[in-house]
Amino acid sequence: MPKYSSADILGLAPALVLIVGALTLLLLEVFQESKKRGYQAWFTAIVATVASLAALPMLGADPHPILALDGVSFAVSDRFGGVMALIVAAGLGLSALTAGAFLGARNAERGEFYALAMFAASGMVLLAQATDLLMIFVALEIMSISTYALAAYHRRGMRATEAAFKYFILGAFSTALYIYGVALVYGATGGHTGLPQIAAAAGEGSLLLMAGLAFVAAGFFFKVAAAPFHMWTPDVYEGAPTPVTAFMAAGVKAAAFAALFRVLTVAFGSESVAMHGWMDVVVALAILTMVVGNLLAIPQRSVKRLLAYSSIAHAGYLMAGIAAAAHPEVRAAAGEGILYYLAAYTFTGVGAFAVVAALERQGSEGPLMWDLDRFAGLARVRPALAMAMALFMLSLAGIPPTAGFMGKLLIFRAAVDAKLYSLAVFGVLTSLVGVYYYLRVVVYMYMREREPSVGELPAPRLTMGVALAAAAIGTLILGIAPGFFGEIARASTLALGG
Amino acid sequence: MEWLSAMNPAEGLTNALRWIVLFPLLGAAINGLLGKRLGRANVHLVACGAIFASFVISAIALYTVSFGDVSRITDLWWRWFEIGGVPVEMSLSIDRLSAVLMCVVTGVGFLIHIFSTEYMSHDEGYWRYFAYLNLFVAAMSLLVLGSNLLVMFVGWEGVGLASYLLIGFWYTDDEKAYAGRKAFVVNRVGDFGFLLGIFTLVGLFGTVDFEQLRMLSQSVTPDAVLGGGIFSGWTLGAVITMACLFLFLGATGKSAQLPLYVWLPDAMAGPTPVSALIHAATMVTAGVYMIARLSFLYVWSPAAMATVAVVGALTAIFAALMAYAQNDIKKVLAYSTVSQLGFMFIGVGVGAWWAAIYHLVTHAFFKACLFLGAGSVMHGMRDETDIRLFGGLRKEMWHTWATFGISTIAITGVLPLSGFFSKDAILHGAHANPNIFFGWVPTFTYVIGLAAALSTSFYMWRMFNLTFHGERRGMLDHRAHESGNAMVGPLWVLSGLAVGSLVWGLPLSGGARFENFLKPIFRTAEENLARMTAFGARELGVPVPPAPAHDFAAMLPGYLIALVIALIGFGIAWYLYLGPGKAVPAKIAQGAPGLYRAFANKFYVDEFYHYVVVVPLKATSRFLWRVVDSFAIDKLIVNGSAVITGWIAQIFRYFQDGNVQRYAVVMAVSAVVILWVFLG
Amino acid sequence: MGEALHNLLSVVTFLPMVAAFVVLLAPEGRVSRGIAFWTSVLVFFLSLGLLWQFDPGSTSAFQLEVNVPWFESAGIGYHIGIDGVSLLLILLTTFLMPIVIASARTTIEHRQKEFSVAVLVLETAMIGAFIALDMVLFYVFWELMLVPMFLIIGVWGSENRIYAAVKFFLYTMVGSLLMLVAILYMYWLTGEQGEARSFDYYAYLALEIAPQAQLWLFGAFALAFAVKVPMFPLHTWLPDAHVQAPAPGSVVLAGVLLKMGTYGFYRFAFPFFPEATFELRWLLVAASVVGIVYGSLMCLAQRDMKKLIAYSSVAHLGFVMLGLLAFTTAGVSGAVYQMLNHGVATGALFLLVGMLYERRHSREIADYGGLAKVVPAFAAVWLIVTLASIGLPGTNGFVGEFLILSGSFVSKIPGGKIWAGFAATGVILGAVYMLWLYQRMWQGKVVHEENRSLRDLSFREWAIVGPLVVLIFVMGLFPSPFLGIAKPSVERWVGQLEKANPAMAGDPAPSAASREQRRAEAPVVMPAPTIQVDAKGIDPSVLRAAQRKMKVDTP
Amino acid sequence: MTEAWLFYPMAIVALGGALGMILARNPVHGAMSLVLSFFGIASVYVLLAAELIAALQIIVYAGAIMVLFVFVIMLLNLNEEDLERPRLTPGTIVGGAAALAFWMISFMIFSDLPEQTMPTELPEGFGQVASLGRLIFGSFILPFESTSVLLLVAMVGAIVVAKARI
Amino acid sequence: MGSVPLAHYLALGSGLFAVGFAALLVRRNALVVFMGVELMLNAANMTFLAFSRAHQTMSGQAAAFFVIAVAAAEAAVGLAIMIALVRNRRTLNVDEVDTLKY
Repeated sequence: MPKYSSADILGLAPALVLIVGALTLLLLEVFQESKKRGYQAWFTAIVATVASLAALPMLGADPHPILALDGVSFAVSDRFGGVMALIVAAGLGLSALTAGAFLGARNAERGEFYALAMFAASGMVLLAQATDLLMIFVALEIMSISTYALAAYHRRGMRATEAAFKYFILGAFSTALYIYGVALVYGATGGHTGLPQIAAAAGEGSLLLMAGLAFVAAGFFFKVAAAPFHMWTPDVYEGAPTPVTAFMAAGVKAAAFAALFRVLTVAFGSESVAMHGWMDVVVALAILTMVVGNLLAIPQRSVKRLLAYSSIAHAGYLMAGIAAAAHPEVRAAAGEGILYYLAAYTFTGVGAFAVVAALERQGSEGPLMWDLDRFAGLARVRPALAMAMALFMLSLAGIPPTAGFMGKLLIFRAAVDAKLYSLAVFGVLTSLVGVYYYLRVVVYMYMREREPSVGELPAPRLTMGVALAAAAIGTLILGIAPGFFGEIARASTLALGG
Repeated sequence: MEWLSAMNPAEGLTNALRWIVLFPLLGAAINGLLGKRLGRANVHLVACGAIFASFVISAIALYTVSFGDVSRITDLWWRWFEIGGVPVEMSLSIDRLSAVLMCVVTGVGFLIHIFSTEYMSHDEGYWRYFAYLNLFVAAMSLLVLGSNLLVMFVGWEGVGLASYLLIGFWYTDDEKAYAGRKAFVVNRVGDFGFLLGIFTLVGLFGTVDFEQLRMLSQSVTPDAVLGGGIFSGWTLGAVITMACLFLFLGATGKSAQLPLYVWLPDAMAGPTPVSALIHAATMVTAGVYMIARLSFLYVWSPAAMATVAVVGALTAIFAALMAYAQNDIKKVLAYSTVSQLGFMFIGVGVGAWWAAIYHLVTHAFFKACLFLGAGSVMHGMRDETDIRLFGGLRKEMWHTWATFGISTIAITGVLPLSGFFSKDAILHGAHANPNIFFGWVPTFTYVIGLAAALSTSFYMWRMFNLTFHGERRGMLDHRAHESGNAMVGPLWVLSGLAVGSLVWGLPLSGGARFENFLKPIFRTAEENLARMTAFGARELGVPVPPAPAHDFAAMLPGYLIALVIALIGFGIAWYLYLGPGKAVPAKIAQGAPGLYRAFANKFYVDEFYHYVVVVPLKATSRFLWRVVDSFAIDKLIVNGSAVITGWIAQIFRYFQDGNVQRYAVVMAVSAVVILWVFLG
Repeated sequence: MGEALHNLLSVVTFLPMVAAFVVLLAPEGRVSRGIAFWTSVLVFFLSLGLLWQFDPGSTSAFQLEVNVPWFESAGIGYHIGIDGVSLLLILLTTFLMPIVIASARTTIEHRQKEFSVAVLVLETAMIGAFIALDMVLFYVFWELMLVPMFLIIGVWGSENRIYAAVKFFLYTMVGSLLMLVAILYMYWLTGEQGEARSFDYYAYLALEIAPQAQLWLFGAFALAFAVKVPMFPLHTWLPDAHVQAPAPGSVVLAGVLLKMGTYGFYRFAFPFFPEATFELRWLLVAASVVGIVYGSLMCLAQRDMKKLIAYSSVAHLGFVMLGLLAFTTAGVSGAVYQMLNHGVATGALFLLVGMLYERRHSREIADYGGLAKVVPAFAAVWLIVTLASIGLPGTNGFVGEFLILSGSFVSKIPGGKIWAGFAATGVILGAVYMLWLYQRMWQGKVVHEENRSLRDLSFREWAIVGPLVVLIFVMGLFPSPFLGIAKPSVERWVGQLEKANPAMAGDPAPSAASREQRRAEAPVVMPAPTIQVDAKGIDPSVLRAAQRKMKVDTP
Repeated sequence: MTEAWLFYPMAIVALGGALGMILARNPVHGAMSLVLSFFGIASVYVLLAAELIAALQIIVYAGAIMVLFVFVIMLLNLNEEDLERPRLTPGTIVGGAAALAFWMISFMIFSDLPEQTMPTELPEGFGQVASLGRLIFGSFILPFESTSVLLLVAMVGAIVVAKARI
Repeated sequence: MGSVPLAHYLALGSGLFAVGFAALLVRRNALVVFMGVELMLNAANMTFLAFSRAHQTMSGQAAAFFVIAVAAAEAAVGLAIMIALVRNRRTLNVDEVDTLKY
């Protein structure tokens, strides 16, 4: 019989914490009468904190395959996974607090919501740690299915359902693509799905292997919303309840990118497969994604949809990092950049969506719920809220001294190191376009007067305040004191397990 | 015995020179800042006191450099800044030349201050007026005393500022304000040349200091090819010519020569004493002074000398012609000033520097007197300036008539007044001094000069007669009154000077006194000129021409000719305006209206400038702004790119129709494409 | 305290930021205004302390250096230090700030607290940009500048403010983003050539870059800085920004922000890429000279006085660029000086415009006229500032312009004399448009009745513009102390470029000092009675010594 | 020997059923033909010596999932008029073309494979419940346990989504 | 007519995949679209099993096992979403589900 060491448990600790938390919440729900709700948000936040604490040991440790029996292991506990667990936990905590305010305002507080969120988070953590295409598949599904459900949550509006529907159809499609690709890879490598084994068996990359890689990559491209697999994103992000959107934008994307990075570098990282194989495609998609995301965000008046497009754009920048990772010697720098960018985007993006949630108009449906006019003159009515939003906008636009700038700096550095100048140039030019529409939000908040027609603002709530404060602080710290997290990220990508 | 040396005035003066500048400056500051509160008497006291103080210092300095044992006193005030390695010092130095000028500036200035105390007595802006006037004197003394080109330039622009302020003194009248602006801008055109001249000298000699330039000029070899620096490849002579011409452009601006004289007639918009001080006696002669200062350089460039002389001559005749048909008493004087300045430039252009300076001085006296006289007339005639309305004023204002007459005699060059000697000294130099490379210049300038002298005599007498003799033609109801002592006094003093200053010009054996007095100043110039002539003679293979004689015998024929000329002019004027030919001018006006209008309208030069310079400039700028800047650059390129981006976005936006199946198709197709790419 | 003295530079830099936070929490009104104002004053005096710590004679390129790691793994450091030039610009900044904040009290109608916050943050950003010796640090400050300025224009500006603000932001962003790519590329190069990759200024300076690459990189840097200057074709954001910005905003914009561009050229673009600089110099020179003439012509066509002054800034900064590009001691020090002058004179002009705007709420020149009769003191101040900006001797403007023009005239720019000649026409045109503006606004008769009741400068306003007016004369008459601070740095700078290419940079010797005879035999020279100077070569320094001795010489 | 005789008919059944699913206008018919195709697939699984998977295929797919489908269809009782008419739109054309293109490409890939036939003799208990169980509960323990979480999530999610008003 | 080569099994798999693909892209009925997805998953299984048989490694069958589990889970949530959709929209026609756009 196999023996498990404590290291295995340590490696799984964050995921376990999240799962246990979810189960606990589900059980608590049974005994709660629906008077005194609202504790769930805090509970989730605490669980997230505990999970991130549980992830800390991983940061120090060397890569350790989890539950490795007769040489086969499906997940690894390494720094990379630890950092991702931190990021996911941060995203979960922030979105949970946001949801606390959001659902509370609509008295739609249910434990299931948070339970699903925590399940999704556990899926994400596992996804970041998984070192086997099958394990990735399962973890991906845990994450996706719970997000389908979350998107469909709060069905009073028909938009949520439609969003969930679209997300589900396309998600299932991409899953099918992915798993078919896995099957092909399995065949090409003589019966292997573990990333290191694939790398060992890959060789020059047979047709079959490349075909499998194509489908696997396609599946991932969907999850990370890289153009032209991005088209679901605006609709789903707009339709889903705003906290869920925040969670999707931060967590799902982060975990998917982590897995993509691990797969492409560990399993398909060899010179021939990477630099002469998938790099060009990734470069092309990266450029396309940056352009599409930024360009289509310009005409948006619904801030929520605008942020959805902007998240596509940011996926483009991350893709640039992935492309740079094709060069073995740049890989560490690229991974550092990606991790940093993900952390930055988690705080900034969730914060921005949180502000949208805080201003969202209740009752009536339609894009007017998040129209720019709701932001007009915000600086007068809610100075703190406006300042936070301005901070997030600047960070998304990549203007120092915010997290977004440092992230972009590191990503572009990686791109330049990889001699992918086209990526760098496109990156800066498109982020110039980005500056325009981010600034427009600031313009509305600070330079326009408020019309009474846009209706009342929801009352401020404590959880929302905490979430915004945390996000803002995170954004600033990552921008002003990049050293600490930078070191961790660098170390984690230097010793990438699997 | 060292107590004697301790008493050496030169030592004291080294630190006193700055006070020549500081007194008027302080006066200007006091009057400008507190003038309103001080009250009229104090303002007068401050202003005149300041000028008088600097006059005293200048007089002492003049005495020292003329009779003391030093010929040049330098006051290093402070180190101003550095041009690269070249130090620029705020340092003043005085020698005979600048001393004479300083005495003229401060002396005449003082008289005019006195005059103004009455003339401006009923103008509420009198404090401003005196502040400006003091400012002018300060700037002018800086110009004269500056011991390097930059300090001179400070004064140069400073007097420009003062004249701008004073011409536009009555700024509520747009005409006058415009006149002031015109003066400043036209002067700026000249200063542009001046600056380039300075740069050339910096690039060539690496210094702006007059004394160093003088020394360096002694070792010039005109055809040496320069090996280094920014002028490598040029010959030394060419560079010097360039510098001299640039500087001369500055002179034409400041001294109202062709083609930049246009501002001076309009400058008469200022108060009349201002015209007397700035636009007749002192400021406008700055150009002459500058060329005299740099004579040692100019002589190395026969081309530049010729240019100066010819431009001077042309200006002299041109302005004189324009003065014919002017009916504004001040305009006539203005054009006569331009014409007289032309004479001075002939002088410096042909190498008769002392004569030019001498004419400068005498001209300062009688022209100031004339202007003040005109002012006195206007004072008596309700500020009327049209001489056609005057006539027979002799009876009403006798003093004015007398002094005005004396000065007129002086300016028209009738024996034995100073004007006669100064002008003839110039004419003599014009035809006596050879220009080795441009042999025609002496004759040309001499002939033109004679013609100008004739014209001068004519229009001056015309004006004099029309103003003071015959019968009153207008304003019959108004009885002119003679001005008070504060105005008449200066008139007499000036006319006295106009007469008395003849003693320096008497052609005694061994040259005139003034000539000998200025010899040390122009010694280097003379030597260089001799070198240049010798050099040129060898170049052209001609014998070195003999140095012209300056004794009475040599000059006698010139005297006679000039005298005759002056009398002819007087005669014509008498015939046409007092004598039997009274009707003739009208006949001429009818007979040749075009000609008459051309004269009356100053040959349409102002219009020419307006249509050739001003209008195109404004049109161009409007075009550039509207078409190039606002439209081409801003609308098309800058905003255009943004707009186009927006359009593209709008178009692509509609690919995002919410149909999930179309999304799926796109995904599928791109998945297949990626597959295809991966398979290679 | 000793710690603070050691890090005085950092204190000066970040004190305003700290104050900004305090102000943010302070109540609106007196308190916040007071905190803001007195902090800025304190910062000014502290920066004077810098002057005391700074040693002009020292041989090191930078002083008061601090270099501590900031983001070690990425090779980013908190590396700061100043040379003479940046010290002068810092002083200019800290000097203008109290004036700006004081003037904001009346010119800014609403949300003064937020305005003070923005200005203080802006001050930190500007000083930071002047002291940064790490490329990322510099870039951070450089971009940080945009945000407060954007808010100042957009929140407190006039009718068309949003357009102007966004235009300002994007326009400036275009260049700086490409510069970021260039910075990253050079960062990669430091890894290739040095032992460790870093963003440090020295590391960048030490790079050897292939000419082709230099052109690209220089292009990126130059674009960023040329937009900020702004140089000729890239200037169109400036008029909008100036016209729409509130008066204090315009003061900061014209006074300091525009200097960022020229400073960038001075500090980064030229020293990093000498070859490319010399290769593209003609282009930049042409752009600056065209900018001078073009800007002046623009001024002739304007009806809005702020627009006019904005375009005059284009012309003035054209002068600055020309001076820098001369690569002669005179030209560069003149350029540095002209930066200060422009800050003082144009800043004062914008202040005065703001005061007029308060009274009349119009920027149209046509709405004024004949004011000198009504408000003589105001007119006098305006006239003085006008004269300073057209470079009348005795005012600071003259020293700068003269040094620039002479420096470029004697420079080794191909055809430098011609260029300098064209540039000198700017002197004429400057007089044309500024005096025309003066006549249209102050002279003539009072045409609009409402102008009759204008009040003259109040005591507060005197206190605000007074220092500037005094400075105009002080800097005009005693430039040596100011130039002395910058001199060693400027000479070192020019020296470096001269080492890179002696044929293109450096002070040429006076031509007369080096001359070759064409003919064999010596020229015919009459025996000169005064001191004989040999015809071969004249060393001006010898003569200068001689000249000292004979202050008083005998005939 | 019998492999071929069994494979090709079953393959035809599987593909035929699949095509039937596409072509049937009525979703119920589509579901039925899909079930048919599943049976074909299951039998091919048997040929591939995956008895357990074949059984799961029948139970889970043909049994549970398709029943669920049909149940849903019945629940939503769609009536005649909202049965879709097959029509050609650019989307459908491109989609069909893409599918076809994929199949062609797949041929290219598989033909590229080294021409290998199935190994005749297999290791002991290949595809048997015991060996598969040992595998899954052995080294595949982590994904297996994760799958339990997955199913739980599916349950909760289904409830949350389908529950009436929130 | 001997034993069947591996390629034919794979071709069958890819064929099923293509059909599911087509169903997803062509049919308007959401349920049928979803069935297409299920079919694609089966195609993946087919490929897994074929390879596992070819390489004689059981892990392919384990993979197939997981795929089936996942398919079941997806079916549960997916059908729930469909029900919710019909409750809201009274339709399963994917063309009519496009209020979120642009």
